[in-house]
Amino acid sequence: MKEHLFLFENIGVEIQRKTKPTKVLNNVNLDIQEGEMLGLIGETGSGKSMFARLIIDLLPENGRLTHGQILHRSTNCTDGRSVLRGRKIAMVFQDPMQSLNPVQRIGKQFVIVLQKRFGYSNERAYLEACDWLDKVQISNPDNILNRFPHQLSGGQMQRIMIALSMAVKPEFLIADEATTALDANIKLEIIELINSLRNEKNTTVLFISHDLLIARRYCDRIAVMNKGRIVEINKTIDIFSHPKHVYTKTLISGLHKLMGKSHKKEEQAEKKILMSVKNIKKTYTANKENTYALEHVSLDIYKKETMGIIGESGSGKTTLAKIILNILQRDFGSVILFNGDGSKKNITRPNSRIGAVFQDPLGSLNPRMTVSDIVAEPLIVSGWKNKLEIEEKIEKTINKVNLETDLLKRFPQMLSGGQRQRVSIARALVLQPDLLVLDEPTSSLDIHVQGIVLDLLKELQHLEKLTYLFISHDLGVLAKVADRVAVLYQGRIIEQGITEEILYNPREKYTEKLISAFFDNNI
Amino acid sequence: MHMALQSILSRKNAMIPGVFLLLLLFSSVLIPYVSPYAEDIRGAVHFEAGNQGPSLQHWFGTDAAGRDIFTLTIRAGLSSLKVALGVVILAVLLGVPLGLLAGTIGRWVDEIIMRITDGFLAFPPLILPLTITAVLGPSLNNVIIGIAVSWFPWYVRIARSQALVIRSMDYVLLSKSMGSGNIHVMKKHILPNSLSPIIVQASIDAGYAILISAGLSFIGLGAQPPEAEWGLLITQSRAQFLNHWWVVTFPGLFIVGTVLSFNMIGDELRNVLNPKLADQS
Amino acid sequence: MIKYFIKRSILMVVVLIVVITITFFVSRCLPGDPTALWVGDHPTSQQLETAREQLGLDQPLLKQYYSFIKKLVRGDLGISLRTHQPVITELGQRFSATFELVTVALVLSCLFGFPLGLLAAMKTDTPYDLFIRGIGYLGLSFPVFWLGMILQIIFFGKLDWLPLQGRYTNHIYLDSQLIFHSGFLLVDSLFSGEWAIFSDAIKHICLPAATMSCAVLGIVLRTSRSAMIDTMAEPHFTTYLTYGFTPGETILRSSYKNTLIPVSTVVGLSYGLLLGGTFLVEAIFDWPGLGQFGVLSILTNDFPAIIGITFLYTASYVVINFFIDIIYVFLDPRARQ
Amino acid sequence: MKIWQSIICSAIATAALPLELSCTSATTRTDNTFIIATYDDVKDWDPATAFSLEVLPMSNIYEPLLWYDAGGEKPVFVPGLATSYTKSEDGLTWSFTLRENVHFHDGQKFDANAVKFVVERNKTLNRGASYIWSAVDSVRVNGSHQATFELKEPVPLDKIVSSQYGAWMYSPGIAHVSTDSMRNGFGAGTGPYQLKKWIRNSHITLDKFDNYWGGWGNKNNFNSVQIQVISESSTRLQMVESGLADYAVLIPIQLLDLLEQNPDVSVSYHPAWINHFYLLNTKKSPTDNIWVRRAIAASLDRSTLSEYVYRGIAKEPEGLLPPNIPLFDAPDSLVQFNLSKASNYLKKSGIDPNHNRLDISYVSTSEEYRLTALMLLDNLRKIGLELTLKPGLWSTNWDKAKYLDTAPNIISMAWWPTVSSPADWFFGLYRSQDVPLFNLSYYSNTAVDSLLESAWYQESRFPDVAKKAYKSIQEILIDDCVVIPAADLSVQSIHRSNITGFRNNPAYSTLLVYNLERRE
Repeated sequence: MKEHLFLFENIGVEIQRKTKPTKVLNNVNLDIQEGEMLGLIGETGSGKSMFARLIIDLLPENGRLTHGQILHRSTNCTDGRSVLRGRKIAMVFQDPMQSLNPVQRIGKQFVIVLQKRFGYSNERAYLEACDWLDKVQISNPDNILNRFPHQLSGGQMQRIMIALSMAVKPEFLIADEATTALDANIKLEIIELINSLRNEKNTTVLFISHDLLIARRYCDRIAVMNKGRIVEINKTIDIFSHPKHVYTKTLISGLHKLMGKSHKKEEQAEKKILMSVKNIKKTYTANKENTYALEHVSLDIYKKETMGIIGESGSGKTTLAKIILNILQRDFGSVILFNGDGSKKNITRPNSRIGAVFQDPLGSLNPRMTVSDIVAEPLIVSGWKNKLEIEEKIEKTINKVNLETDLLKRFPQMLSGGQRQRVSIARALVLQPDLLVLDEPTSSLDIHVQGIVLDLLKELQHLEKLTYLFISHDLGVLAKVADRVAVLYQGRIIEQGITEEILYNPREKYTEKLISAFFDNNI
Repeated sequence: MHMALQSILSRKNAMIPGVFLLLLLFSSVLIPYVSPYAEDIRGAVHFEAGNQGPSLQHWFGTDAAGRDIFTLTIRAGLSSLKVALGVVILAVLLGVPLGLLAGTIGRWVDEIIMRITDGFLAFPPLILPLTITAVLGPSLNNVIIGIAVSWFPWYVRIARSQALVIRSMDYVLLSKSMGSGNIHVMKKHILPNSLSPIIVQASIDAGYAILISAGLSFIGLGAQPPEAEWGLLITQSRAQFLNHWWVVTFPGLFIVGTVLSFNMIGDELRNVLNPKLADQS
Repeated sequence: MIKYFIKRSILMVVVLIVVITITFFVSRCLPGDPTALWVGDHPTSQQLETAREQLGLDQPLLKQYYSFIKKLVRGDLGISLRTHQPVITELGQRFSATFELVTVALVLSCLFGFPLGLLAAMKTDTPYDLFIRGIGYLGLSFPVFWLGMILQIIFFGKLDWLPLQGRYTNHIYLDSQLIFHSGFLLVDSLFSGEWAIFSDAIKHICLPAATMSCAVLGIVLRTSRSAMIDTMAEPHFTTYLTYGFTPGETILRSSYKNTLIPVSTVVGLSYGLLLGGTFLVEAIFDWPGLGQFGVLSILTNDFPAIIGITFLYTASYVVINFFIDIIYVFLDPRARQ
Repeated sequence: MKIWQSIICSAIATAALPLELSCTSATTRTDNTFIIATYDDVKDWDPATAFSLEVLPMSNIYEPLLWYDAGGEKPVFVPGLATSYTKSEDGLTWSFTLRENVHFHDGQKFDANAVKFVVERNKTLNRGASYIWSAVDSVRVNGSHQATFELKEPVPLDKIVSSQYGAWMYSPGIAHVSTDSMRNGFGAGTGPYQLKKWIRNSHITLDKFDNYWGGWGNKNNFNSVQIQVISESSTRLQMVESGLADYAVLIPIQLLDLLEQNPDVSVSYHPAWINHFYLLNTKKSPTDNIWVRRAIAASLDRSTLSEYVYRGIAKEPEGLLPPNIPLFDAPDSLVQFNLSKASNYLKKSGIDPNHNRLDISYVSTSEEYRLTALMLLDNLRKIGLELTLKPGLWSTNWDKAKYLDTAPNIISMAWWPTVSSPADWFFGLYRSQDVPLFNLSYYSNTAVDSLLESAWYQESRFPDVAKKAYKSIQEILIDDCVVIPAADLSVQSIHRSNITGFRNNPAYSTLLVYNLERRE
C-alpha cells in the first residue's frame, strides 16, 4: 500500500445560517494516495467544493470544522494546514475569467505569487512565468503576460491558472470544476494538460466535477459524494462496471441512456410542415466591426415532432429562438407559419400560436407576481376579461403540468426549480399553442429533476399534439428527445437531419468533436 | 411587498428610528394642545422670561423673545416632516415616470431625457434649490418645490437603470413574446420590480431634504418667522449663540436625530429589499 | 481611447451650455428690480432709467441672452450690480479661498474615510465596524451650518483654542511677504517658510474644514467599506488567499486598485457636495469665498454674479468629474474599449 | 530635498500648535497703528457721492469748511478749512475766509478755486448727499482764500457746509482720475491721514499726512489707521477683547454683557442723533385707514422695547426726533401704548380684520427689529389683526417699498441726519415725493410741505420761529399717524481702555483719529 498523501477521518463541517446551523459535510472519510488522480464526483450542493475549501483551510466565515482530523503524510495537520496553502497545495477554480484580478496585468500577478512563494527577484519571476506559459502551450508569453484577463479567452486563462498553480511546485493540486465553464472541445485539452503535467511533476490531483465521463477517462479512482457524504469510493473501472451504492447507479444509468439507441419513434410522423425558417441573417455591431450572430439559417419544423438545435454558447441559438418568437428583429430572412388549411404567413410580430420556455427557472417568472397571475398573463394580454373563465383555465393548465392548485397563490421564490419550470410550461400552454420554443429548458436543473421535466414534456407533446423546437448545448438530452437535430456553429447550420444519422456518422468535423465530448464510444 | 415590511420591522435598527419618527410626528401634532406655552408657536412674546437656560419650567430654555424652545422645537418637527414627504413624493412623481419611459422605450426618448437630467445633475447640490427658492419667493412650500425640482433627475436615473436591467429579464422577453405592449410591460413588470431601489433612495433623500430645507431657512429663503422650523430657530439664535448655547443646540439635535432615523431606515430597507445583500437565511 | 475623451469633453461642453441657459433664465426671473442695486442708495428715477439702458435691461430677454453668451465666450461675465466690480475679478479673488477650503476638506475626509472604511470592512460586525459605521451615519446626518456653530461654541467660546472665523488674522498676514502666490495660503506660507502665517492659517481653516468634511467623510467611508466587502467576495481575492497571501497582503499587493475605482467616483460626487456646503459654512465662518458671495448675490438679486458663480461652480464640478472619469479609465482597463 | 525638509519641520511646528495656541489670546500691541474693526466695506470712493460707511475713512482723509460741534452745552460752529465766515442781511450771500497754506494729499494747494470746483462738481453729479448744495446758486472766487456763496433761498449755509456727508473739500486733481482707478480706491483731501492701501472686503490703511496744516505736535499721535472688514460681530468683539483691534463698530447689544467684565475694554454710550421708527403706508390698505394706523400705533409698547429689546442703550422717544437735536421741542400728542384703546380704534376703523392682510418688512440682520416685529405681531393678534413678517436685506426691502404693489404696510427705518437740523428728517421722510425715495409711507400733505419750507428758510435768521414750526409739523404727523417712533439710540463706543481723546459729537457718526492717543 503506497503511503497516503492525505487522510481525512470522519470530517464534519457546519455552516451557521441565520436561524439554524446546517451540516454541509458529515463524517467524510477519504484517503488520497501519492501521485494518483482522484475524481470527486457529485452534483451541485453535494458539498464537494466545501470539501476542497476545507483542505486549504478557507472555509467561509460562518463555516467551521466541527469534528474529524486530517493527516498529511503522517503528521496531523488539522490545525496547521493553512501553512501548506500555496506551498504544498495549489488550486484551480471553475471560472478562469474571474480567477485573476481584472484590473492588473497577468504578468504582474504571476510575479507577485512567485515572489511570495520563492522570494524571486522580478526578473527571475518573470522568466519563470514565461517558461511555465510555454509548458502550458501558450504562444508568445511576453505578449500574453502584458495583457489583462478580460482580453483573453476562457481556455487561455485556465491554462494560465494551471501554469500558476504548478509554478509553486505543489505536492497536491485541487481542480475544483476546472473544466465545467469551458466549451466542449477546450474541456478535453485542459484535462489533457492537467494529466500530462501531473505525470511529469508527479503531483497528486483531486479532480472535483459533476462530469462522470471526463472523470472516467482520466481518474485512477473515483469518490462519489451526495448530500455531504462519500457514498462510494473505488477504482474507476469497478465504479463503472459494478456500482454498489444506489446513487452511483442512478448517475451511471443516466449516462447509459444517453449513449444507447434509446430513441425510437414508433410510427413515422407524416410529413406535415408547421413552420419554415428561410435564410435568417442577424448582425450585431460591436465597436464598429459587425459580428454575424446568424447567417443563412434555414430549417423546417414538422407538426408533432421535436426538432433539436445543438450549439454551444455564442453559437447564436438563443438569438434564433428570439427571432422565431419575434421578440428580436431579424435583418433578413422569413419565419413562415403554416395554418391547418395549408395557407402560410410570414410572421413579423409575436404570435399566440407559439409558446416559449427559457432556461433560468427564476428569471422566467416575475418575482412580484403570484403563480396564478403569471399563468394568467397570456390570457389577459390576448384579451380575456371574465374572471371566472380565467380562473378555471388556469386551474386546468396547472393540473396538466401536475402541480397542485394550492401553490397558485405563492410567489416564485417559494417554489423549487422543477416547480418553477413547470409553471413556465403551464404559462406557455395556457393559449394552446401549436409550437413550443424550448431554449435550454432543463440545463439549470439537477439530473433527477431534469428527467421529470423531460418526461412531462414528452407526455404533453403526445396529449396536446404539440411541436417542440428544443434548443440545447447538451447533446445527451437532445439524443434522448429530438426526432431531428440541426447543428449550429458560429451562426451557421452546418448539418441537420435524423438524430441517429447525425450521432453515428456525422459529416462535419466539429460535430464529430461534439459527439466525442458527450459519448465515450470505446467502452 | 408585505413580506418585506414584516421583516424590516423585525430588524432592530429599523425599529428605533421608526419609533422615533412616529413619536416626533405625534408629539408635533399634539404639542399645541399639551404645552403650557402653546401660543409661543403663533409668535407670542414674553420678554421678561427671555434668555433663560434649560430649567424645569422650560426644558430647553427660552430664546431672546422669551419663547419656549422645547415647544417650538417639537412643533418644528411637523414642518420638517412635511418638507421631507413633500420633496420625496414630488421628486418620485416627476422622476420615476420619465425614467421608466427613458428606460423602456429607449432610442431618442432616452437620449433627450438623459441629456436634460445630466444638465440638472451638473449643478452642485445646493445651488439649484437656492436659486429656485429665491425665484419663487421665500416660503417652506417653495422650498419643497425648489428641492424636488433639483432632485427629480436622481429618480429618473434610478428608474431608467432599473428599467434597462429588467427590460432584458427573461420574464419580460416572455411577456413580449405573448404580444404585450410597452404600457403593459411597464405597469406589470418594470414598475413593481424597480420599486425597491426607489423606496431606498426616497427614504434617504427624505432625511437629506430636511438638511437642505434647514439650510435654506438658515439663509432666510425657507420658513419665515414666526413659523416653527428648525433651520429658522437656529438662524434666529445666531446673534448670541455663543453665550446662549441652548437656543441653537436643541433644534440642531432634533435635525440630526430625524435625518439619522431616515438614513438608518433607508439602509435597512436596502438590505431587506435588495436580494443580493439580504443574507440567504 | 482618445475618441472616448473627445466624446466626453463634447458632452461636458453641452452640459455646461445647458447649465448656463437654465441659470440665465432662472436668475432673470428673480423678484425685484436689479437696477436699483446698481445705482446705489440715492438714485433719482432718471438715473434709474439711464442705468437700465447701460445694463441693457431694456432689450428683449432673448437678445440679452445672446449678447450674454457672446460676452461669455470672450470671458467677460459682466459687472456685479452690487459691488460695481467686474464679476471675473470678484470671483478670481474668492476662488482660491473656496478652492483651498474644499480641497482641504476633501483631503481630510479621504484621509480618514478610506482607511476607516477598509478597517470596518476587514472587521465586519465587530464593535469596530459598528462604531465606524456609526460615524458614517452621524456624518451624513449633521446639518453643516449647525455643526459649525456647535464647534465654534466649543472651540472658541469655551476652550478658546481656535479662532471664531476668518481665513487669517489681518495684521500677521500684512507685514510678511509670501514668495509663492498659488492662492493656496497653506501651501504658499509653507513653501515660503512663513511659520507665523502657516500656523495662523491652519488655526483658521481647522473648524471650517472639519465642518465641511463631515458629510463627505460619511460617504467616502461607506463607499470604501462596501467596495472592500465586494472586492473580498470576488473569486480573484480567494485565489490570492489560496496562494498563501493574508487578506492584508492581498489588498496591499493587488486588491487596493479594485477599491480605488468606486471611491474615486465618490470623490467626484463629494466634491459637488462640498461646493454646495460652502454656501452655508462660509457664512458662519466668515470665509472670504465664493459661497458667501453667492448667497449675498442671490439674496440681492445680483444676477450677473449669480450666473458667474453658478457657471464657475458647475464648470469646476464638471471638470473634476471629467478628470475622475479619466482616472477611472486609467484605473480600470476594462473601461478602455 | 529642501522642500521636503521644510514640510517635515513644519509638521513639527503644527504639532506644537496646541501649546502655543493658548497664550496668543491676550496680545497687547505697542505699534502706533489704530485698528478699527467694522462690519462692511466701502462701496464708493468719490467724496462727492459717497453716502454710507465711507464716512469713517473719509472724515479722517477730508475736512469740511466748518465743523458743527454739538457735543457741548450749546452747539457751536468750529472753523475747519474756513477760518471765519460772514452772512448777508437777507441770508442769501455768505462769504468764507479760507485757511492759508493748506495742501491736498496730492500736493495741490487748497484755495477758493478748489471750493468752487468741489461745490460745482457735487451739484453736477447730483448723487449721494450732493442735494445739500441744491440751494446754492453760484460760488464766486474773490481772492485766493476768499469764497462767496450766492444762495437761491436763505438756507442755513453754515449747517450745510458742516454736514456729515457731501461737504468734504477734495482736490480738483480728482478730475483726471479714471473711473477704474477710482473704483480701486481714491483719496486726496486735506485731512490728517491719507489713503495708503485698500484691499476690497479686507481692510483700508491710512497713513499720517506729514505736512497736515494742523501739525503733529502731540507726540503720541497714531501714524497709521487700519479699518478691517470683519462681517461677523462676535469676531469684532473678540478682536477688541484680545487687543487685535482698538475700536469695534456695531457690536450687538446681546454680546455686550459678555464684554462687561473685561477691564481692558471700555464700553460707553453717548447720546446720538439716530432713531428707530416704523413708517405706516398711508396709500396701501388696510393702513390707508387712519384708525387702523392708530390701532397699530397704540400696540407698540416703547417701554418694553427700551427695557428688554434695546436693554438700556436706547431711550424712549419723546417725539419723532432725538431730543438733543438743535431746534427740537417735544410734541405732546404721542400715541401711548394701550391695547384696549387700540382695539376700539380698530372697531372705529370698520374694516373686517380677518380679510385684511397686514405685513411688516424689517432688516433681517438686526435682532432689535426682529424682536420688535414679534412684539407687534403678538399685540396685534391680541386685538384681532394678523401681521405677516417679511425680514430681508435693507436693499431688497427698500427696493420693494418703492413700488406700491410690492410695498409693505409697515417698514422699519433708522435715520441719522446729514445736515444737523430737524429739516433733514422731514425733507427726507415726509415731504411729498412723486417717486418715493425715503417717503415710504407715501405721505403727502401740502400744509406740512409749506410749513417745512418756511421753517428751513428761517432757521438761520429766526431760530425760535423755526423751532415752533418744527414742533407743529410733528403734531400733524402724529395726528395723521404716519410714523410710530420706537427708540432714540445712543451710539456705542467700544474701544481699548488705554485709548484716550474720544470726544462725542452726535452730528458726526465717525471717529477723528487725529485727536486720539494710546496711553501705556
